[in-house]
Amino acid sequence: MSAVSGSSTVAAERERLWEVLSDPARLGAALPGVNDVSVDDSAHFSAVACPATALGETRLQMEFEILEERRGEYVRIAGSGLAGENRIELNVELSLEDAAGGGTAARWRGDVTLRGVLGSLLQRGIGSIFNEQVEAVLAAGASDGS
Amino acid sequence: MSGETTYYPAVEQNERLGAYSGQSIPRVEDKRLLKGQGAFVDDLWMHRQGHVHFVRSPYAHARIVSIDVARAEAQPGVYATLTGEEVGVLQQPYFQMGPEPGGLMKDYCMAVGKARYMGEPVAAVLAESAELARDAAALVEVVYEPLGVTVDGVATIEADAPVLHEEIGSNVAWQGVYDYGDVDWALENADHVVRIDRLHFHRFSSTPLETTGALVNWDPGTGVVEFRTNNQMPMFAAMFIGPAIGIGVDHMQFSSQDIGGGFGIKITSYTYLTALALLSRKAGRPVKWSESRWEHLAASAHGNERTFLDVEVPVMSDGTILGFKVRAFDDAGAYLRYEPLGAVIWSQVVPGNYRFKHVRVDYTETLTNKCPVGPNRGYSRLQHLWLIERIVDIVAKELGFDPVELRKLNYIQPEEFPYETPNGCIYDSGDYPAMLERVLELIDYRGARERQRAAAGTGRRIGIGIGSTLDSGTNNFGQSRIINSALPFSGNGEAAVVRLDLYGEVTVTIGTTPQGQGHETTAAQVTADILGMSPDQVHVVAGYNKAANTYVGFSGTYASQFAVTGLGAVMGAAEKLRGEIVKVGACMLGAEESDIELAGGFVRLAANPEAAIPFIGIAATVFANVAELPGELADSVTLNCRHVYRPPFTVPDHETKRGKLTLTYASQIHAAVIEIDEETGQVKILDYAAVDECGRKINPKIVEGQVHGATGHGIGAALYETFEYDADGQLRNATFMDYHVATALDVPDIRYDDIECPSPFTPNGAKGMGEGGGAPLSTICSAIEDALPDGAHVVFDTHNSSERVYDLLRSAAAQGPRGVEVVSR
Amino acid sequence: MLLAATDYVRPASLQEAIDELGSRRGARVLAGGQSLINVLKHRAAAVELLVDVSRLQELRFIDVRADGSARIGAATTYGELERSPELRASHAIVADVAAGTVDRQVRARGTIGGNACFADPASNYPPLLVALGAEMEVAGRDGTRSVAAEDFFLGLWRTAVGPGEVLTAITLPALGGAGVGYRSLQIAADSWALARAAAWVAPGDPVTAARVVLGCVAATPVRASAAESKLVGGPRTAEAATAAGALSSEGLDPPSDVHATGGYRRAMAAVMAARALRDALGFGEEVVSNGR
Amino acid sequence: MAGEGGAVHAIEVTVNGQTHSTAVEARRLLVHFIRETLGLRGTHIGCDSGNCGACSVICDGRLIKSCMMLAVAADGCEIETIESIGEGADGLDPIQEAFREHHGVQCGYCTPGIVLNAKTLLAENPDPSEAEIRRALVGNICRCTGYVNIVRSIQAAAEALR
Repeated sequence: MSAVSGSSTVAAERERLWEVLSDPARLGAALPGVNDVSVDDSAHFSAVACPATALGETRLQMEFEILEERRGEYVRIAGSGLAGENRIELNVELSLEDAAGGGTAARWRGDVTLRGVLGSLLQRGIGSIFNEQVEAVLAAGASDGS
Repeated sequence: MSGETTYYPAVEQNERLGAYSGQSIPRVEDKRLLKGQGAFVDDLWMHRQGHVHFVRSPYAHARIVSIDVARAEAQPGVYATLTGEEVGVLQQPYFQMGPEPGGLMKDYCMAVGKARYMGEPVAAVLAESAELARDAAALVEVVYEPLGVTVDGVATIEADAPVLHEEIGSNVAWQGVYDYGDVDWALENADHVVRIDRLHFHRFSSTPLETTGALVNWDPGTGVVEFRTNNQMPMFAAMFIGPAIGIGVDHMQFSSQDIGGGFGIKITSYTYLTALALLSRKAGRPVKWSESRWEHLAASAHGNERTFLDVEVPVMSDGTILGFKVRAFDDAGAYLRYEPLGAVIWSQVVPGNYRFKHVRVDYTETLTNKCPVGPNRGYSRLQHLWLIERIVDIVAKELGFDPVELRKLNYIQPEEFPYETPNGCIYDSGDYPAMLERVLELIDYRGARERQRAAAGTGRRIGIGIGSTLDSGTNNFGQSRIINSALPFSGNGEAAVVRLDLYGEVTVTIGTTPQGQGHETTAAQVTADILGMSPDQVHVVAGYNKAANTYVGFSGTYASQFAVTGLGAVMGAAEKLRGEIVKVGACMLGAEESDIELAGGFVRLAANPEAAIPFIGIAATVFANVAELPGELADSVTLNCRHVYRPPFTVPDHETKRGKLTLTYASQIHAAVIEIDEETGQVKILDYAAVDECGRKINPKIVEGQVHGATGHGIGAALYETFEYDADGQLRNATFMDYHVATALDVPDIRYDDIECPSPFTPNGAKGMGEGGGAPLSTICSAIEDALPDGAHVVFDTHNSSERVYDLLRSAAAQGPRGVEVVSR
Repeated sequence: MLLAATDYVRPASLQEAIDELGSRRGARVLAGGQSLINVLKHRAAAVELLVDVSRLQELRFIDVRADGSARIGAATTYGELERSPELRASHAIVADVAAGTVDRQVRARGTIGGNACFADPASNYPPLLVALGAEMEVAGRDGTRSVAAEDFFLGLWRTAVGPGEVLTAITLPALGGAGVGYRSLQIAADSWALARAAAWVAPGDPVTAARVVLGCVAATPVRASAAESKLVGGPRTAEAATAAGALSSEGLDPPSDVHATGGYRRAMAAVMAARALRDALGFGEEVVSNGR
Repeated sequence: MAGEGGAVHAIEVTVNGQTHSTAVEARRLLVHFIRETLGLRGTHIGCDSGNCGACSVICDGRLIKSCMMLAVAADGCEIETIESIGEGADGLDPIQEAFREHHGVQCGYCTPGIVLNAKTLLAENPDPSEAEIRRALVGNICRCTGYVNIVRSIQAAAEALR
């Protein structure tokens, strides 16, 4: 398990970003390299995402659950799924605040677990990949519908 | 020799050895290996073969809710699949060697119902090519329900730890107390008692460069299952596979030619062989499997990990160490594949090289969600020998004894051999003080001490370490009864056939499975000496073949014994053939048998070498012109002579845990000079030496090569190689990128010398060797300890990464607990 | 280990390579393949189309100019760097790092551009390129742009080379009397690095400018600005180097892996930085490592 | 062209002096091409991460690991494998002879890669020091010999070849 945390500021207003983050359909669509989103209900959705790096794309077949939310300021999401024969599990809690100079400041912390041989292979990098994906989601969320 | 005691029936030394035995002749095997003409298992193929890919559990512990192979099977080129659910029907659980509680375990060739370690096979896919099998395997849908994970070999026995095997009810596989002498008396009467909190022997493997593999064909017409595989103990594998899937040993064929290293790790591949047999039967095809390196690292076998707690050592004021008391926890991983034999094997060397009289080991074998262990070079003894060497070094440091003098004082002395240990084992011969002297010369001990003083204040700390070890060989399988009195095993043996072929060729077959030890060469050397010919005239058939060669139940290559059991069998068979040749030759020359000698491939009259018959003449007569011989003589020779070498063992005693557990005791003493960078903790080996004693050597160069190799493994393990699991049971060194195998830059040149103390118990004076006893683990720890500043924590682990050494260096300044205390009277 | 299905093309020119890279989202550059093939074997990532640039002569050159700067084609192998007398004269440290990279087999195929684009935190070149102030040339459909090494490394396996682009060349500014040092602490003699530090110190006493760059402590190379400020304006002494080195790990929170905790990495980053700085200022000492 | 396993490409590659014109899947590694397509089984596989060097072959005069190169990328290359070393079925060249003489072989699995390593090393540096030999061997893992006799064999071969 790798513990991760990070923060970033996006240009979108908090309310608008929140709408994306709390809507499974729009959140799913904001995942990096997403191919296929299906929404089960207001708290559950699944997606096939293919985050890309210089070395190619890694196909993740994921199911997500929005576990907890406080409108406009906080959301906690759990995800689990497959990367080939490997299993991935993640938990992330995200807090939003109005940024000083406009836009939204997001802070997150969570953990990610990769089980199988990729867990060994990616042990030095899984944390940073995770952070980059959260940033990518926030960026995509911020530009969603704009 | 001491007194009148005789421990074994007298053994006659074979006087004919000498012309070639003892010479470092180049190996017969090398030509084909150097030219890439070896036949390793992955080099073999069969018509219509399919390729296997195993689907493996990413979880260390999980219930398997369902496995859906429909999508995989629908792929073009996929022949068949096999799931754990099917295995649960097709296979009976394997025979267990341990008694209850561990003996209750239900172990199968794939995960049935639940997966218990990361990498455990849960399904298999057979396809036209390896690529397609892997592609399809990714489509097998497995639903898991993750369970709690236990990875600490000691804490796993706590009540709150998740239980791996419900049928056992706890994670304790075996427990027993070995109590020799009177350690309580010793602790009460000693001048000092040294207490060490915890020592940990880490998990690693010798990782043969060739991974496990097999080509298996279940022939539907004959019902014979053919295993072409690099398993290194086929008859042991047969014993497990046969009852599990209902085939007779007579219907199992095993063969191998060249094996790319084994080191014990390839003994327990029988689980994979079982799965492959089932898959072959289901698909009606030969099936081929070559393990990938990550599969090998995660799911073949690991060496035993052992934790020693509450070590108490009674010491007299003159430095005499009376013995010790310890609680040992051996972590077997998820299944007992060769275990719990490790729980007794260590007791072949209860006092190590020392005259310890009072030893109590409270031994617990435990189960965790990690890869099952298997015998690994130095199996179960190297853990115990490391403990003993740690004890000696820590006693020296804590009580202010010179580590060299303390060893000399406590070593078993040369005049004490044969030496009976507290548990009734007989050390055959040795001279440890002389070996220690020699190894210290090789590293220039005095010079090294001067360098150590000169290095003070330079940021480099120099340490000098010593490791004394034993390589007990030719084990008595009766020791398994100390673990489980119901087991029907005892003794040991090996079989060989030496025969004369039609045109006078001498052919040797043996039941062993060589993996680089040069059996073809040394068997030719002893045969040549006995039959009076040159080794290149002797054809030793390469590799193992159950149908074509001879074998016994103990056949295989493991546990430092070939020079005794394998060559013992070859020598016996060669002597029988010699007797027949002499008999026929005497008849044909019209002479008495006592007038005959064998030389240069001829039978001749000793008094008149001109009167000679070449071996072809003998063979052609017996095989093709037999009417020329008197009927009585013709009926009494076959020129096809089998011999089984049987060491003179009796059954050890289950109650007292005493007995003669091994026949020979080779030894090695190592010394190293290391340098530690104070700022980083990085260790550099400046000088390394090994002195070896293994009785009479048949081929000294091969012996030296074995010492080099074992030293390389030990140095690798001491500094670099470790299997580390996280709390979730994920192996974090699942590739050679993170399991750093020692390279040519990591193993230094090794100064080598030897002494020779022939074994009185073997027909050639040789002792089994090759495992090496893990001497570098002790030596490197000893050297690190020697380099640490006063007040530092004791070196407590066999594996010492730069960071661990860095922490040890800094522990002195922290003035925290040191992991050791001394109580003096 | 077997790769998943993929496709392959070996373009005859840089322009063709750029066209191929732009043709599919899943296209990636294949250079020496000494990291990428491993990733594909373990199926850690998939590539739809491998665009093999390893034989493009446009990407294989070492051009040391009269001013002492060196422009190196991205597909130049470690072996070619190691054996180049010109590079050894202009930037010996780059040739030395090439000579010490992994093993002969990898040096025969692996490329400096591939190493930079792999952008692994443990890789040897990224911190060195940042310390040397290298400029990275990136070509794409819209032409070629130049990116400072410091801005090139964006994250794990992520660089300024965008989709459809390729790294074509790396320019090393002339050293011009600057001192350089590069130190790594590795597992055994030759495995993973736990901490790396590269140092560049401009000529002149007191020190006028310095770059201290750490590797293995974050997803990208890290400039140790506290160490640099401590150094600038100070004397060129071993003591100054040591003192600055000690400051270099300030504010770092390196990740842990099976080989070392973050805390140890952090401490070692400072040790390596101090040593690299001492080397750069001419007070180097021997490296403790078997066989080196 | 695209089959089940992805695209197939025509290649022409010379192995041990013989030119093969054939088609390979893009995903096929050179080592599998050598072992399975050409049946040259002296090139071995010991790991899946490019660490062990058992698959080392000579490509256009340089030692490479054939598990880290695609077969399709070897198009137009000249490859030498262990089968090309030493004359005929039985001949040993001086390097192989030195390994036999100095017990530089145990199980033999790493041996072909190490012999090819020594061959290219001695071609580049006929008089290597022990340190240079060890440095050159770092990409070839041997689990049997502790490298001691491998180093000695290469030293002896260097002497024999000088």
